[in-house]
Amino acid sequence: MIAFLIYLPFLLVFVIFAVYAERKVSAFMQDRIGPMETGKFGILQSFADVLKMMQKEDIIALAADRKLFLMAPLVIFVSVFTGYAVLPLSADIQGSAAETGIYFLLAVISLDVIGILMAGWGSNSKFSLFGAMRSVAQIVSYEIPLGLAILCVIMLMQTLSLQEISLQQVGGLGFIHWNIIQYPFLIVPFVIYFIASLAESNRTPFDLPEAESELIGGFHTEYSGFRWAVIMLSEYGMMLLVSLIAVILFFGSWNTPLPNLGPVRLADWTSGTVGQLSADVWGTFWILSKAMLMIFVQMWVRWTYPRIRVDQMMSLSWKYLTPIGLFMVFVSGFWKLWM
Amino acid sequence: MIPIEHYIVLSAALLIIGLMIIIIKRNAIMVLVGVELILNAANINLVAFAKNDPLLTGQMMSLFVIVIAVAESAVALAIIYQVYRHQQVSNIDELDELNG
Amino acid sequence: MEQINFNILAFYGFAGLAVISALMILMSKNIIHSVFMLVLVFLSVAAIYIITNAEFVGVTQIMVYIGGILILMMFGVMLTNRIDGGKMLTEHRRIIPAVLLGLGLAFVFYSTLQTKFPLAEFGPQSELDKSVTETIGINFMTHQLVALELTAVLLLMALIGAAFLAGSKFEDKK
Amino acid sequence: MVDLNSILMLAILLLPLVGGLLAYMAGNRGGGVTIATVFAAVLGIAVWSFLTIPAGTNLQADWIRLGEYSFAVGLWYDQLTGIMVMVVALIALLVAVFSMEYMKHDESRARYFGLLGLFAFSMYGIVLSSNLLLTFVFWELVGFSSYLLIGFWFDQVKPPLSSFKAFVMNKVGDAGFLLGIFVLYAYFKTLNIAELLVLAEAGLDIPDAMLFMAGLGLFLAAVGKSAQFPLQTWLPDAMTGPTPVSALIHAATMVAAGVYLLVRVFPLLSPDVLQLIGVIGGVTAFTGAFAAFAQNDIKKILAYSTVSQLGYMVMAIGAGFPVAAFFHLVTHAFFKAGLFLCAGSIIHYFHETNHDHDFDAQDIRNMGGLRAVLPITFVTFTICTLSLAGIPLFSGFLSKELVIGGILSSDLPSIVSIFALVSVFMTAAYMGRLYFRVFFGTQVKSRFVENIKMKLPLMVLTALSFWAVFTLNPFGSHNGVTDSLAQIIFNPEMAHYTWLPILSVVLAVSGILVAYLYVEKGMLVKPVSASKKIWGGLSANNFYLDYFHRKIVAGGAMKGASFLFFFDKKILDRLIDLLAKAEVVFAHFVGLIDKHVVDGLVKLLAWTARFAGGRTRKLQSGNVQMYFVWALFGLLIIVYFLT
Repeated sequence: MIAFLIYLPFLLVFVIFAVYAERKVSAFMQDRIGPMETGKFGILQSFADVLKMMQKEDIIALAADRKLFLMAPLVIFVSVFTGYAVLPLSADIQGSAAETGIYFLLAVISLDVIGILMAGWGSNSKFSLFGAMRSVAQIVSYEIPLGLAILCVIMLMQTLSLQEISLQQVGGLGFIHWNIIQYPFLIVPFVIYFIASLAESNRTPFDLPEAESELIGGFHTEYSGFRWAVIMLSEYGMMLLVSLIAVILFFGSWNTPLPNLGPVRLADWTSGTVGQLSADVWGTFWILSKAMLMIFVQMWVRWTYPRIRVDQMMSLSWKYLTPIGLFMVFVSGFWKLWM
Repeated sequence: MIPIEHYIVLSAALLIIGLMIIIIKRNAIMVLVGVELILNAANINLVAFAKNDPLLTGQMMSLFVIVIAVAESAVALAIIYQVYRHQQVSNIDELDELNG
Repeated sequence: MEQINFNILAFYGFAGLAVISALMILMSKNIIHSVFMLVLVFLSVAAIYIITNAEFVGVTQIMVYIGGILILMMFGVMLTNRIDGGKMLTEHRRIIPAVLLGLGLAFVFYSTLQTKFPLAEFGPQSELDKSVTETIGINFMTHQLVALELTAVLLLMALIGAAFLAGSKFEDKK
Repeated sequence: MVDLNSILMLAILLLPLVGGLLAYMAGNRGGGVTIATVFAAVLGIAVWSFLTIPAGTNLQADWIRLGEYSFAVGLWYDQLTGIMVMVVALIALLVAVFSMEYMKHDESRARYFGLLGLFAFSMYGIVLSSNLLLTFVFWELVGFSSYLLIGFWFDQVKPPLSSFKAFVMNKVGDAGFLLGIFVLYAYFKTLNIAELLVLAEAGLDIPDAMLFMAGLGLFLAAVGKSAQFPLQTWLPDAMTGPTPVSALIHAATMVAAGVYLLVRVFPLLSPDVLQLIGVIGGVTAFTGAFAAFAQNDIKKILAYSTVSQLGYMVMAIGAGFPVAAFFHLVTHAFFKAGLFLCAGSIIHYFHETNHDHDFDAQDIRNMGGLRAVLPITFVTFTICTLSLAGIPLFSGFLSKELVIGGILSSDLPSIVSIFALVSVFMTAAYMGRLYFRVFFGTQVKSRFVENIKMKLPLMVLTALSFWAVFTLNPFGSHNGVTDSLAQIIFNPEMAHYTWLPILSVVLAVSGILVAYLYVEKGMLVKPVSASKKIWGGLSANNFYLDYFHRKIVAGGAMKGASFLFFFDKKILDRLIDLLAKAEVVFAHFVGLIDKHVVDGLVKLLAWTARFAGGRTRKLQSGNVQMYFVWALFGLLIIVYFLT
């Protein structure tokens, strides 16, 4: 419960800074400055945007299916935010200790689709419907390689619980105990997972559902003001969620990356004592900072790669990622049996 | 503890509603919705009875049911889509070409 | 004590939600609304599963029914109805026989429940050696292996068949 | 092993066919030479055969086997055959040579010469055949090739019509031939002529009526082929064919086939038939001669003359003297062929010198004074005419005396004798008319030289028209050819009339004299024109025989047919109709019973079934959901009854 209570405000703050960061990162990538006017280095730009959106009129199109239209952003946000319920923050702080944690997460991620469909259909607009259809097709398609990549880790970890996965990566050698180092072939599932997670969160280069140049805004074309802000919130929430999952599965979760080097016990210093506040703080720090790094990579990818075509998107999922994922499942099985 | 009868009442209610949906609705997909409801009702019973079973056979049966439901609805939807493409009909009671 | 109470409360809440949502499916003429109501039913049922110590089944319910079947149905609805901006409605027919039958069935169930329920002697809830998910996994790989394989084959056949059916363009004989 | 005789016979038969094919393939340029060469070879073989092959040589083969009956085909050679073959071969050769000149401008000469070959093949077939069946086959082939030759110029108007007419008339006779064959086969189980003759001499085991039928049938065949009354009308019309063809077919060979056949089967002919044959022959002779008077077409005059002379031959057979008939056939073949070729020469002259399209080259009114232009033709024509007229020193006199003598000595009605004698006078008269009209009168000067290819045949034929060819006695034939013929042909003793040659010569000379006076001196105009008024139409139209055929026979047949049709429709159909109506009434009655009683029961059953079906059918609405309702309903009922 505590983790849940921490994540909600953190998410709200995070989104504000993530938007600012996105602007700054893109500016940095494109060799420009970005927002500078509002506050020092334009640091208040996102707050201004949120204020602006709060004040905007809540427009509901006349021909829209009112109930669906109104419900859709909530469904999207709720489904994304439900995912945080099972995430651990540190050795002690954990949402639900569900034994089906990662499985539950996968299920919840797919719930996102329902909200998107509601939005697209309820808007009663061509662009929205097209965007929603594309989005659903994309998310459903990429769930397969995503699940296969996660399955590799699950097979090696022998558990579905995220906390247990985290605990298995504890050790005095820091990053050496991370899954991706312990099982070096996991780099392939990680790449698959990363690509699929980009698609799941509709990020570039998989932003076909909301391709501005083609569909204006995709499934959220008709939304404005606060509801639009909620949709954006869920999108950044999704980014954070998939980043956190990646960190937990591949990059040692809340464990420190620093190893104990003889007397220089970097790992112990940066882990705190289990059962005390220090451990919780260090754990939270490490997991969130690793997630931030992942989000930076996502932004980096966004401003680097062009948008791919629909057919490319489909063939990438079904013709490349899925077979490779299946193969990696085999590899994991063999590794687990004979290594 | 929740008595098992309450599960049965819930599943019976869902079953009856599903049956009525099957009978009442004209749209083929709505009929499919009714079928899914009935399957869910059955699953509730399976899961409820598995509470007292150390082998959890009921739960596993419900998992099989779910998987088979997927197969069934996939095929059913494919057929409905193909029928619609052929005859431009999505209502079941208009499909009476073979009516004697 | 409190935990149990909370679970019981949740059960009745979700049961009520499921029945009410199902009734709304029955009443509503809007196909899309009905399908989204179905989401609620499935979610409620999934919650009931989780409450009933069947976490894995519940999550599977969410994943397969909501993430799979419902999406499939939504696409089915959109593909088999003309999307022209109007609401997608379906008519209600045969209401009287349906209601009569429903009442008849309800009466049958009611009279059945009035008698002593044979399953009541099933014994107390047994304690499991391992977690539920583990038990299910081990059973799948041991006792139910044949059934699992058969199901897998069935699923594969159904998927191929469905893909073929939906994908092939049958020549119009006329 | 096939011996030399058989090879010779087969060579005679088959060479012309091969020659015809070769000629056709040789094309317009080489066809004539080819066919003439082949015919010359055949003539050589014919002479050789006549000298070497013994009489009665037989060549036989099984043709068809039908159950226990077998039909044989075969060749037969005796002196009669030999002479006939030589006559045919000689005339065919001459005609072929003549044709090379006559047809030199024709575009389809190759076909002409090919057809000549085919005709010669068919004719040899008739002559050589030992078997009536094979004879019939070649009989038909002769008719067919004659049809082709008469209609040779099929792009003109008349030839196709006359060829068709000839074909139809021949068919009438052929029907009789078939009848005769059937009757003979039915009673004798053989068609071999030699065997038939032996059987006939041994005493016929056959009813008189049937024998009469057989004889009548065979005679009918001869009537058709040899242009006897009343079927002779095709012969004058057949003159539309090329003139050499007329010489070959319609003077010497094909028309002689009928007489030849009668000579061959003479012993089979009963006395009744002979009487009939004699009368018909007489009538033919008289009408032919009579019709020749009013004709203006040179070829038609000759054609009627041929009809008349054929009548003589038939009379002779009717009188019971086949030798006389055959002798007359041979002599007639030569001089009549000569006359026709002369006519051909004349026509050829006009074709060569006169290119006016409206000019009728065959009309004697356009002719005159050709004596100076065509000297050889003139001499030839003169001799052949004298021969035809029966003037002593020429072959015609010999044969005609024999024929008339035979007629007088037979028991034929006296009218036949009168016909014969009158015809002698008339023959001389119309030939004189033709002769004086064509060669005398105004002299014509023209630089036209007769071609050797035309002169040679004429001269040969003229030479053969002299008495010396047949016998040394210029006034009687009894020591020459006829005696040798009498050895193989039935030949009864003939009474000798010393007055007959004198009477005959007087009649012939007076005929020529009358013609000379009328044509050259312009005398006797009044009686002639008077008789013209009475008899002119009758003569010109050959006793309106064509008219008779067309109106009475054909028309009568049509009338009869329409009467039968009427009878069929109005009376027979009425009866059947009435029967049918009665049946319909009865059927209606039965139908009513069926409908209301039987059907009523069935309908009741059907209605019951349908009622039950209809009630059940309501359930099968095709609506799956209703099925579901019913199934649940049933389930509820079961539950209700179980608890």
